[in-house]
Amino acid sequence: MPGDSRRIRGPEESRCPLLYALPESPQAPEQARTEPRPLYARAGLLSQAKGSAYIETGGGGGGTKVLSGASGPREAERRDGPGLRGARLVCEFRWAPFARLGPRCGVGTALERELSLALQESLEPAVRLERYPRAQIHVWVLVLEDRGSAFASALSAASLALADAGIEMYDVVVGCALSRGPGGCLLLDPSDRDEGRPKSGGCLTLALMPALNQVCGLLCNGEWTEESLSQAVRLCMEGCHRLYPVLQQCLVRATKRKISVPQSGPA
Amino acid sequence: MAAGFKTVEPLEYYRRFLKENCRPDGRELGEFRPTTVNIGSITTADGSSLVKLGSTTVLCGIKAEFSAPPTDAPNKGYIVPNVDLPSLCSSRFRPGPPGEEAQVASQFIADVIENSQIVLKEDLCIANGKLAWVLYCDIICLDYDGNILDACTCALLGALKNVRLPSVKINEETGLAEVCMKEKSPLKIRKNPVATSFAIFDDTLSLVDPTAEEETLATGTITIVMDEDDRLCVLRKPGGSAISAEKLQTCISRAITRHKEVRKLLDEVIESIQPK
Amino acid sequence: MREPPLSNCEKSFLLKAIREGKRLDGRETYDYRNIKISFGTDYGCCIVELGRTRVLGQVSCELVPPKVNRPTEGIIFFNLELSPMASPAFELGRQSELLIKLNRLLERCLRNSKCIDTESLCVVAGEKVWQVRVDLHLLNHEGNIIDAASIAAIVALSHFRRHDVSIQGDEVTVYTPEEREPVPLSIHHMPICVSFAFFQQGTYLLVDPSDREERVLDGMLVIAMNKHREICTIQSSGGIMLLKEQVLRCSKIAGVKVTEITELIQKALENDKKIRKEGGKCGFVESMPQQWITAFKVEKAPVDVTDVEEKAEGILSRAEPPAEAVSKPVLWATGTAQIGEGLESSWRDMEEEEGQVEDEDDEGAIDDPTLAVTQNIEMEDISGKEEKKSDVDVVVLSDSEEEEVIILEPEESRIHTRSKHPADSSATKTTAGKKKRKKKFAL
Amino acid sequence: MAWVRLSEAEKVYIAHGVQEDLRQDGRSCEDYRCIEVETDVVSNTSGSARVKLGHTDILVGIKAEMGTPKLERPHEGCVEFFVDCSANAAPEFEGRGGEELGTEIANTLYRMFNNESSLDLKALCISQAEHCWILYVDVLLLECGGNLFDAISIGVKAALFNTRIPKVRILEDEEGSKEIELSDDPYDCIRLNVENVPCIITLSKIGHRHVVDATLQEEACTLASLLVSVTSKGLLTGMKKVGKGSLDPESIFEMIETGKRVGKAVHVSLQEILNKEESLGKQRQKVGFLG
Amino acid sequence: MAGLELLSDQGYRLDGRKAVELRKIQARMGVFAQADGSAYIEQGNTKALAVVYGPHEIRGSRSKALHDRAVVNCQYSMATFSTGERKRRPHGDRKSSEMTLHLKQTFEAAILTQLYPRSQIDIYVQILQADGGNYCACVNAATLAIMDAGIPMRDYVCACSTGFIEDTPLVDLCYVEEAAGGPQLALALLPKSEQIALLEMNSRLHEDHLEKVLDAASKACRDVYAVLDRVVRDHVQEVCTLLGE
Repeated sequence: MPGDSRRIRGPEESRCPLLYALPESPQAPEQARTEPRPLYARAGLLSQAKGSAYIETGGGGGGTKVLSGASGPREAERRDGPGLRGARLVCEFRWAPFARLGPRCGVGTALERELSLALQESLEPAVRLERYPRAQIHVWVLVLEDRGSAFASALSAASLALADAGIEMYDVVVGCALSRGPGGCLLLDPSDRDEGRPKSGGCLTLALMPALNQVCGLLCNGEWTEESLSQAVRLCMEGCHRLYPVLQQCLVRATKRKISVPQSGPA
Repeated sequence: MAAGFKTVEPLEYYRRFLKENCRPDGRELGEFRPTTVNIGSITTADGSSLVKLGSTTVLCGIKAEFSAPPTDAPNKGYIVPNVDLPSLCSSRFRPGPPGEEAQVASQFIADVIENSQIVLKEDLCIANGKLAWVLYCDIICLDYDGNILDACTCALLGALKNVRLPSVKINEETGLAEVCMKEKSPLKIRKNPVATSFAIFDDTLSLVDPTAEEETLATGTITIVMDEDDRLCVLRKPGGSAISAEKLQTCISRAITRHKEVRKLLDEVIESIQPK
Repeated sequence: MREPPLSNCEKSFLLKAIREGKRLDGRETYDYRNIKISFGTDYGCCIVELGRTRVLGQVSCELVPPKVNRPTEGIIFFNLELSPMASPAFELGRQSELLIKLNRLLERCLRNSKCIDTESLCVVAGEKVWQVRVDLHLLNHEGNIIDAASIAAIVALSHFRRHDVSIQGDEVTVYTPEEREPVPLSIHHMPICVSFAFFQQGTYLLVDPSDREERVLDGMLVIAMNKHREICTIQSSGGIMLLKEQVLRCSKIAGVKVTEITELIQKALENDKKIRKEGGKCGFVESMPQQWITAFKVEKAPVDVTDVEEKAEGILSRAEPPAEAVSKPVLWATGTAQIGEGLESSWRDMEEEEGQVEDEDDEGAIDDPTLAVTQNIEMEDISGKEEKKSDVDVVVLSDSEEEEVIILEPEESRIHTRSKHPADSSATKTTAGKKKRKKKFAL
Repeated sequence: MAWVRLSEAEKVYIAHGVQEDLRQDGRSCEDYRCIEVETDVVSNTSGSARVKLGHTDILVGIKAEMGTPKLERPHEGCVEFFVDCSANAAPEFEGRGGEELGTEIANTLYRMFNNESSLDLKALCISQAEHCWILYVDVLLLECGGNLFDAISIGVKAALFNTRIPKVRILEDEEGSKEIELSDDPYDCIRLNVENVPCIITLSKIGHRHVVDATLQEEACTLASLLVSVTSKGLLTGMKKVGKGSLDPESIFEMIETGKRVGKAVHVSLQEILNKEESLGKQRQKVGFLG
Repeated sequence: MAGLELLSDQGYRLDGRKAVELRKIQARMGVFAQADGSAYIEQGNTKALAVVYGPHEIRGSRSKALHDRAVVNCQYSMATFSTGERKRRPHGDRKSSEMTLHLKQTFEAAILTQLYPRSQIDIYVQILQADGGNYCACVNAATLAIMDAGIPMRDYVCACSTGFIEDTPLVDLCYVEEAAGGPQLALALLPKSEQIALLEMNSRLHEDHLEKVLDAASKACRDVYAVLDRVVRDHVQEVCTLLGE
């Protein structure tokens, strides 16, 4: 019965105006796409976090904007459990309340919790946790605007933030998403419109360590045949490989900025 | 050497600077950090703005939804401001429900809205007693380097100026709302409150726009919110060292100047994104 | 803070006294401490003192939709708070076992025994009912919280008056106390809890244990009863084994105690009613013994307010007027502007660089052997695109602000521009639009 | 016990066994343990099932309750999953200790059922935007012996098969006000089509090979596993990597293939048991926990 | 109260029982292999499962340990589908917490805790299907589970609920009888010494009738005892045969 006094509360119930919107003109037919949308990445922009990264993807009328921060290693809060031999990686993934079209998202939804866990399990293989016994490393990801493939960008952003924080890693984790339209065509790096299409055949998000060619995260729903799924996994891996150099460059640049060497290229 | 001195005796370190009438980051006592405003970048929100004060970065996004008006005021809508200080922005904040500082900031913003009448709640009513807009103003701090109250107020104002609400008609037959997303109109902004914060050092010196470090070392803070008619909307002085009336008056004068600056800044930005 | 444990010597002293049928405060075995009931100025507010155990009761109510499975019944909610004010042993905000036990006992004693007619709280069946909320705060803890709380709850409920309502069609009108006299709740009976403490495996029995006695007891039995000798709740607790005879004996005693207490409550209620009717003073202040409050005797400190205005005027006139000169904002890009300059911050260099859009697909950077040349690539190829754009002149959305942001590096740029050109030409179209967007969001 | 700790030697022993296609309990890599399924074990639910898979013991209860459809989907009913990891299964789960695992499993179930064909949600709608059935699928974890996801998904399918929702008629009087009438005949009911309800197959990577239906000990030596949800027709309705390890791409393709093959086999035998139980009807002796 | 006739003129109840007749009790010990002790009980349609872990080292902070006896730790939880209307949470609400507390009190009194200083005994009970007398079914199931775990007790703890309608005590109430709102009393008894481990009563009962109801309840508890004793003896015999002794 007692309500939440820690937030300023609005009315008990509110509805999204989009539900009452007049029907719009039909959307443009989808096309198969095997190239990821352009991506902008920047590491080391937050002043307070030890490591941070910002990724923006997509074009025209807004893109997916993801901000990530990492801190640690610091002393572990929980001393029990299996975390003694290596560090505990704690991940938090969430959407800003206004990040998506449609109704305002609440805090701590089931999906956020699931993706936080998936983020953690996808980053764990890449981080050399055994180097930091009895420690914990925090990674936060905040989606400022979701125009599709937010979780894939979150994966990349989080691993950039970890690298920027100087945490030892085997490789940078690159995330890439794919959706399958009802017609069966595969769309790499879908926009929110593609993802939200009714009867879309399914979505797949894959996390890859490109240098080691190891898949460290895989999350998929929808209906697939074995062949289409294998095809989708392959496409996603290709997508990851294409994004990899951008992330590398971004890290190199961030490092340079940090050591504040005047801009003299390694060449 | 200087770094070591700073770690061991942070207060003394600051005092040496202040004696020379400047601050470690090179500013004068009455100087703001560079303020950058970016409006309308979050397309999923109905209105948004990003404000940077030096490193401090605050993002405000506004979502408008429908609800029945409150029973005790059938001709009003709702404005629901919440300030979120995630652990992303500073290691001092724990994850989980809003902590003390976030609650205080949320309440402060709510007070600013209430006192300044920035937007009249009556303007948000669509159909008396039936339907009204709820403006969820979510302010998220992305980087915490002091003086978030100023940044939050500015971000809120910027975002409110950016809000475009779709036109709504009530269908006579079904009694349901019909929304036309194509026809959008801006909100009527009645007042432009701008906040100016000061940190009080050693009971006498007042520094404008304190960084996080300065805030922790200061003996008190004071925040003044002015509107364009040079009226005080909120004056917040949560304890700390006392301040003389003369000093307060100087602060208010500075706040008036600041208001003009920020007003101009916001106008310019809004102008630049106006569809031509 | 944990309560400091009772020393063995204290314990044995207490137990010995109990064995001899003596109590520290001089009571007999079956005696209650003094009960004092006082009322606040508002209806439904009271303080019950049992010895020095004090409980504040406050009743409030509001209109809510009823529970789905009981559309014609009002809702009653009880909440007892144990604040650290009452005893340092209580922590704020934690649901301790004791608190759960007490709250459930209250619920069972008052709600399950149906002492309040919940159906009379229904306004419109299935739509609006009164929700009555009884908040109880323990102000001081000196043992036997439950008895004091149950008395406070029933007293507060009997004292409470709710707003009157009328229904006309669908419209429900709630009248303020000025418009219509508020109505009392309909109370069927008054259950009151009586606590028994057992010592030495049930050999000794005390009524109304004080806090010290509570700390040496082996087990408790709480019996709630009304003056008609109807048992409303029995609850044994603590790890003792009782026998049937003991329970029956306790229920006999409880009957007597409840009759006494009920009389006292009724007297207090009537007394309050009389005072209110006569327009006498009521409220907690009236019930406070004057001699304890010394603050009333202090004379008022004189505050001189005569020349305040002149002083203020003086300050205002002496104060510096606000500066007229205002710095001019710099517009970086559409939707982004800045005032103030200089000063390095970690976010700041972003703006300078933000033109650096990396479009690896467009550049075909993957196959580019010069990948190692990183830092400057983006700037240069933008310049390349810039040139390109003016050449090809495809979709130019708004190009005016872009130049301000991009920092060109003339020496190296030409080399790269050349190297990038073949890959660029196909992608220029997208880039132009993209770059503009990037600038909108100056992260 | 939700998990066990193994010494390095034990881990090596298990890994070597898997390499030789001979596991601790004598199974080969693609063998399941014996699965016991019994439906209709809790009489006050719309459908229920108990699944025992080795030491893993699951009870699934489904309750159909009337509610309003979601705003964005006015023509559909909904399904809500809840997994209670009770303290019975492991003392660590006491209080709120089981919540984390519970939500993880529930989220996975949501993901695997998040498609058009798994369940016909339109059949659960009573009247558009006003009334629909909400199926509460509540899973109670009573004992953990490894491979929770598979056992739970089998239990969910069996319970959905067992679910009977009373038929509803909407009576409309002259004034247009609607009234809902529930049929009181217990045989007059809707049954759900479970043909496309998926089962989750967990493939645990141990050493260079992967096994299905890992025991607790085997789970302790698994670094990464892949959950694949498969329908009886061999369609894949979801996939998820769990655990702290990573997988190489080739093994993912192999795992998908194995998952599909094993999944189809599991569906066949499950359907067989369910049909057999159904055909016995009332004569079937209910065993429950007493057997 | 109104509407339903809980006791017919012929002295039969809704489900055809007589006033002092118990529902059918079926029970089994040793249901699970991983726990130290476990038991399952059906009392009519009320089904409960109890699991015991321990005695073992104190879990969590050591400051909870008692130097002279074992800590008894309980949790009462109801499956979300156990009730007629779906429950939102299996445990953690006020009623379940109270029930947890009562179970703890009951078994602290009955278990010889002083034999296991500085250790902990966990008793977890789960209601699978609720049809009245939840507390009692839990106590009975927990008694069996504790015995299965081999933890010594003073005596069996047998519990039974009793109502009172038309001057007649009714034992072992089912859900409909409980929901009618008449007085109800739950009693946990140690049958040999007739000691009361826990007594709880709700709603209104005139003091004069208390003795009558208490007597009926303790008689019912002794009946429960007879059944439980049979179950334990059968179980032991079965285990012995299995071991080949």
